[in-house]
Amino acid sequence: MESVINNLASPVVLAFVLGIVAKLIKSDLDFPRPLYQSISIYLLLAIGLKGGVELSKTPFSEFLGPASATLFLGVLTPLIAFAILRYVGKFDITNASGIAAHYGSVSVVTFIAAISYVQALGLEPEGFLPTLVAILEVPGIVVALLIPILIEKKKGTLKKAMHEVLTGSSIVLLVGGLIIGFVVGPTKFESVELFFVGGFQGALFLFLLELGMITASRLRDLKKVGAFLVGFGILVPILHGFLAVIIGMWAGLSVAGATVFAAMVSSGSYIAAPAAVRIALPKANPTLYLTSSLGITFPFNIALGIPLYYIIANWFGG
Amino acid sequence: MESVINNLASPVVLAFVLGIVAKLIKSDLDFPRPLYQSISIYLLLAIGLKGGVELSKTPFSEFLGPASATLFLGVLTPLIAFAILRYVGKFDITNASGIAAHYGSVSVVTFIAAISYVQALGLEPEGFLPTLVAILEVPGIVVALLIPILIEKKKGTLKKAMHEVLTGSSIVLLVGGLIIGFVVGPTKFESVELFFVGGFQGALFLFLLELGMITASRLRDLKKVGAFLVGFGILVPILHGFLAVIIGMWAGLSVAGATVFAAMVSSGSYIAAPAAVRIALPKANPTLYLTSSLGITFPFNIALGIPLYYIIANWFGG
Amino acid sequence: MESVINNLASPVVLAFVLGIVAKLIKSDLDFPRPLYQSISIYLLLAIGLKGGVELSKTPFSEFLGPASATLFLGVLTPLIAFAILRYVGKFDITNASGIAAHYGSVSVVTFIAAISYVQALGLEPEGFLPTLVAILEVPGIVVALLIPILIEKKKGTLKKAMHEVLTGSSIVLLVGGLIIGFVVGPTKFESVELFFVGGFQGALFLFLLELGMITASRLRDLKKVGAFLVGFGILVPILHGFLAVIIGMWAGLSVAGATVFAAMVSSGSYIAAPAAVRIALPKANPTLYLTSSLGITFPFNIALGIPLYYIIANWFGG
Amino acid sequence: MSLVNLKLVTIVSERILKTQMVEHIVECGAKGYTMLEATGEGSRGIRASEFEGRNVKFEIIASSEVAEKIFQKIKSEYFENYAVIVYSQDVQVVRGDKYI
Amino acid sequence: MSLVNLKLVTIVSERILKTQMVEHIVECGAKGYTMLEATGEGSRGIRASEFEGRNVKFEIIASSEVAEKIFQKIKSEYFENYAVIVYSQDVQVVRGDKYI
Amino acid sequence: MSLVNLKLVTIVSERILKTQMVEHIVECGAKGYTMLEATGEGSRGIRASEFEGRNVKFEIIASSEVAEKIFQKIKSEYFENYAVIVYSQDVQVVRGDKYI
Ligand SMILES: Nc1ncnc2c1ncn2[C@@H]1O[C@H](COP(=O)(O)O)[C@@H](O)[C@H]1O
Ligand SMILES: Nc1ncnc2c1ncn2[C@@H]1O[C@H](COP(=O)(O)O)[C@@H](O)[C@H]1O
Ligand SMILES: Nc1ncnc2c1ncn2[C@@H]1O[C@H](COP(=O)(O)O)[C@@H](O)[C@H]1O
Ligand code: NA
Ligand code: NA
Ligand code: NA
Repeated sequence: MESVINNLASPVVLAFVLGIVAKLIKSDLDFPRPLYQSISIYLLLAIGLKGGVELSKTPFSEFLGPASATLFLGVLTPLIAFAILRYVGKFDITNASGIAAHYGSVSVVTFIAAISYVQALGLEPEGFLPTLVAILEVPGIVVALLIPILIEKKKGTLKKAMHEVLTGSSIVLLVGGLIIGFVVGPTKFESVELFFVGGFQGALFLFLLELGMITASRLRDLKKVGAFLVGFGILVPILHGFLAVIIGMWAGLSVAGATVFAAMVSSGSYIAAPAAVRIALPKANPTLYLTSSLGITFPFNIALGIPLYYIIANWFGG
Repeated sequence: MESVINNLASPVVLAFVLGIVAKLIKSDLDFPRPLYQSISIYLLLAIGLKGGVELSKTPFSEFLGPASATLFLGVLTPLIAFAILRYVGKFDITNASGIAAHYGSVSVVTFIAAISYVQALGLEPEGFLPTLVAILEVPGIVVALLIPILIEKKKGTLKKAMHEVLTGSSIVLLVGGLIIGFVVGPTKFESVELFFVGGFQGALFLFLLELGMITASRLRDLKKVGAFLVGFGILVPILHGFLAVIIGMWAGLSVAGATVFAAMVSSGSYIAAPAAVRIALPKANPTLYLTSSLGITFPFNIALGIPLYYIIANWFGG
Repeated sequence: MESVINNLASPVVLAFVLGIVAKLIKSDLDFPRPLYQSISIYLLLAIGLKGGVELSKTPFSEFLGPASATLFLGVLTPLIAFAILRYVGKFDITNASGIAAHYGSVSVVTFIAAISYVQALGLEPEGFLPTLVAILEVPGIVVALLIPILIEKKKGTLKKAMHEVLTGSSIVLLVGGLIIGFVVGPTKFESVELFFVGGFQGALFLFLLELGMITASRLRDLKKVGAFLVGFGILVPILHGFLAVIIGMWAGLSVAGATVFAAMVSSGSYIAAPAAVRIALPKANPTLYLTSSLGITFPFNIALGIPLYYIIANWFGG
Repeated sequence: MSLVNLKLVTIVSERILKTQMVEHIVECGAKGYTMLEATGEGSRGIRASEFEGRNVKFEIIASSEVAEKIFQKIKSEYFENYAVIVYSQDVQVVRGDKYI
Repeated sequence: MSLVNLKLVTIVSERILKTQMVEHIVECGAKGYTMLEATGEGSRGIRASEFEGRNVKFEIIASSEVAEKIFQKIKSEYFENYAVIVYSQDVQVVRGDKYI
Repeated sequence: MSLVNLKLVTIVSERILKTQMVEHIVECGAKGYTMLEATGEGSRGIRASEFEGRNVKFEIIASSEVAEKIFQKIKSEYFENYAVIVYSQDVQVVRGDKYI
């Protein structure tokens, strides 16, 4: 319980709350879009670089298990999400696939928040975790977009959507950062370390402030999406997070690593997936998938999910 | 005298001068607006956070006196300014109130410059001063906007203007930062300290460069506003600063604290007040209130006012 | 040879490569323009400030030789470039002058990359080098723009173009930074040092990522400009760099200083010069001068030129 | 292709009026609007909203009745005290019935 | 001055369609286009592309034939699933033969 | 409402010409202008001013006489060497006498 409160009172989580409050009181506070984009670029590069440097110190054998676990869950989670949405929630195929694509992919900010969370507890998660983020970003989207094509036997715009995901700015920055970090290694990385590591939490603070404002505008759509999707947006992450803890620890992750891993796997993408779904499944309703992944699952994970996964991880491996 | 020169040669003041020079030689140097907005957001959050952290270490009793002094001066200064403008300067009620609102409120950048100034002298002003900025921001505007309503018995748009001030981005960021800083306290603040404290002076450097450019365009309007307002923009701050030193020291502030306090009280707002006045008193002439607060009082305070208040404070309490 | 590889694997050079790759795979990665502008402002101020602080520690006598060498090369290199373009490449007078103006001036980013390069080798180049950048920026452009006026005896728009160069934002920021740094000196500079020195390499990383993307779009124009200009864009920098090493060392520069000096002199401007040429010689074809200076010479210098000048400098003075 | 004749109403105003303008546009019955950031100069020189981001430009596709209402509204509310410019043009709109 | 009567075609679309729109415009025979960033509201509320930068507005000076082709293209490709608004105006263009 | 028939002159030019354009517009007798940032493609491909921020778009409400003067000015000064596009439309302006 204390760790939950600990998480709630961290600067970055409070920044998120401030963003929500600002919109609720109808403040004219407004982030210039270029600032939002610049911080995104910075954060993605920073975790890529940091992850690459760490990866350069990791023996391949240590990395193989978690990487396979990531791929496996990247395929499994969108299928679970689709099944629940289609057969329990009675969504049509298009919307069920569209939402499932988001839950198959990953929210980078949730990942970062989880990293910060366990670090604040004095733990050090595995350095290669950002690599897993990159691995997790794509397969979930592909699997979910394939579903309507397989079921309805339609030739879709899957290829276009795949290009969108693979060359999307978030993958390019994350993977580009990873490779650069891997190539330069710890010593040469020092020249940019102050910028990319020292400034990280502060940039994240600003980013969550903005995300809080965006989330607040999503909250207005909550009644539009219905009670089922609200429940879905909370329970499915818990389910996925639970699976991720078990599989992650089985693959060799530490308690801290499994906590972060669960946060990643349970999170819903809201940058890569929306763009891909908008192109491949234009008939899917953006209000449904954005509200559930950004308006429900994201704040749930930031405030309660991450500490919960930590408790679960402790329970299994503490 | 030495301290005056000391202030004039600090990096941030020279940045302000560079901004003015750039416009005078008609350079095409131009800050992208999003950069200006981003730095504003950063500076307001940073002083809020820092102030909140300090406040969390301050006993309430120590804070009560200065807070009351701030409120008192927040009500008094716009009345003084109004009386001088109306009865000496012969301005009409609308313009006198509009300008008075600016001098009742506070310029955050003047405040920051004053903090930097006393710190450069090796002094440490009270940590709760940013809280006083937040307290000072609002009442002066309210009082000044009430004047025409009371005198002319008109139902104004005061309420709209109040919402504008209270939910304005500067108050939200400042107060939001204060609360977050207060809640997280010194230890948890460390994660974002490098970003918000270490980068502060550099960001201020950029901000003053931009403000120098804006001020230069205001300088062109000097002849439009007339000699009376130029004198007003220099003498009234000195008067208010003098009052603030006396009342501030009487309320328990140190020499450094009283210097900063005088800079705050004497300064004219140019972010919150213009927006509020534009809405509540649309007939008031923006050239008058912007030129006096931004074109006259602001550069006066930055270059000469702050050292002067320091001299006065030393004189009383040194 | 090792130093070449060393340069290629530095974070900033890899950022440049990532930018090129991002565009080649048609990623939608896109820097918001205000970020690009903000980083430019930051980098120019930062090198100005740093240079000014260093200059304040340099005896005038030490500085006189290199400064004269810079002026001399600023006049000589555009004449060499013009002669080769006009008489070997058979370009018309307008285009030959337009391109020559670029090679007479200097690329600030190439300069920065060279500084980083020698520092990564553990060397410390002379602190006054940024002053030389400011000196080098202008004369080359003037000389080149004078050529068509003298040959064709036309009254040109030289004056307008000069105003454009001298009050252009890059000169204002660089020279403004230099003066401020010189006036405040090392002690007062400390307040903004973390921001302008500590963050420098990281900001440069982002800048080169963006420049990589811009360069990639230039690469498409390579066939438009023809084989001669491609050869010109590689061989003339080598020639200029060779001259610069000899003259620079003769004027008293260290091996590290001569390497950086050669990188400066050999580089082609792509901020100040294009603007000036566009105004003074509107008939000159932008594709020619932008592609050669930005698409050919810049990446050549970043990847191979700088290590080459280092080898040459070692050869003469090691 | 069948095009519908409608009005394109353009409003340029101080940024400080942005939220209110959106409300007015919707109240007057417009089905939507497009908004752009702009700067500009007119009879009154520098704007108070300079710090707040200068001007906003609204473009509204609407019927003549809605256009007329928007004119009236803005004339009565803002013309005295604020910098606002409003004009109207004829346009041919694809799928124009959406905007009536 | 001799002005040429041409069409000014305006398209406002979700930003996600930006690259495709440029391709269509060029394919249809337009000699150029001007693009601006915009926001807006319409029948469908918030855009999926909100994170990606909202709307883009294209302005194309072209002959009526090219204008007609652009209408057809956009109607057939996007009207069903995406937020797109298209309209046309008469304009008098200086040096107008450049754009035919 | 009484609307005044005026011309809306639109100019899209390289950003490098921005200051000069403003001067020309005012010299020709316009009472104001609105300016927007734009990008675009035309006959000449990439702009030299790409680093400087691409294109600017001016919109000027003015009488036909002023419009004609603006056309002449721009034609004589820029058409040969720079990327500039200029066109004119009829508009109905509220409070239109302000702009004559
Ligand atoms: N003649 C004009 N043509 C185009 N836009 C104008 C004109 N006059 C004013 N504007 C725009 O309207 C705003 C307010 O103008 P004003 O109310 O005349 O100060 C200016 O900032 C311009 O953006
Ligand atoms: N009546 C209108 N007038 C001007 N722009 C509109 C109008 N309706 C829609 N738009 C623009 O078209 C975009 C998509 O609208 P819609 O497809 O109706 O959701 C909006 O974001 C606006 O930018
Ligand atoms: N047909 C067109 N329609 C709209 N804008 C155009 C057109 N042609 C050119 N432009 C604009 O004018 C600028 C210069 O065009 P150009 O002089 O043809 O290279 C381009 O960057 C566009 O913004
Ligand atoms: Na997931
Ligand atoms: Na005050
Ligand atoms: Na050179």
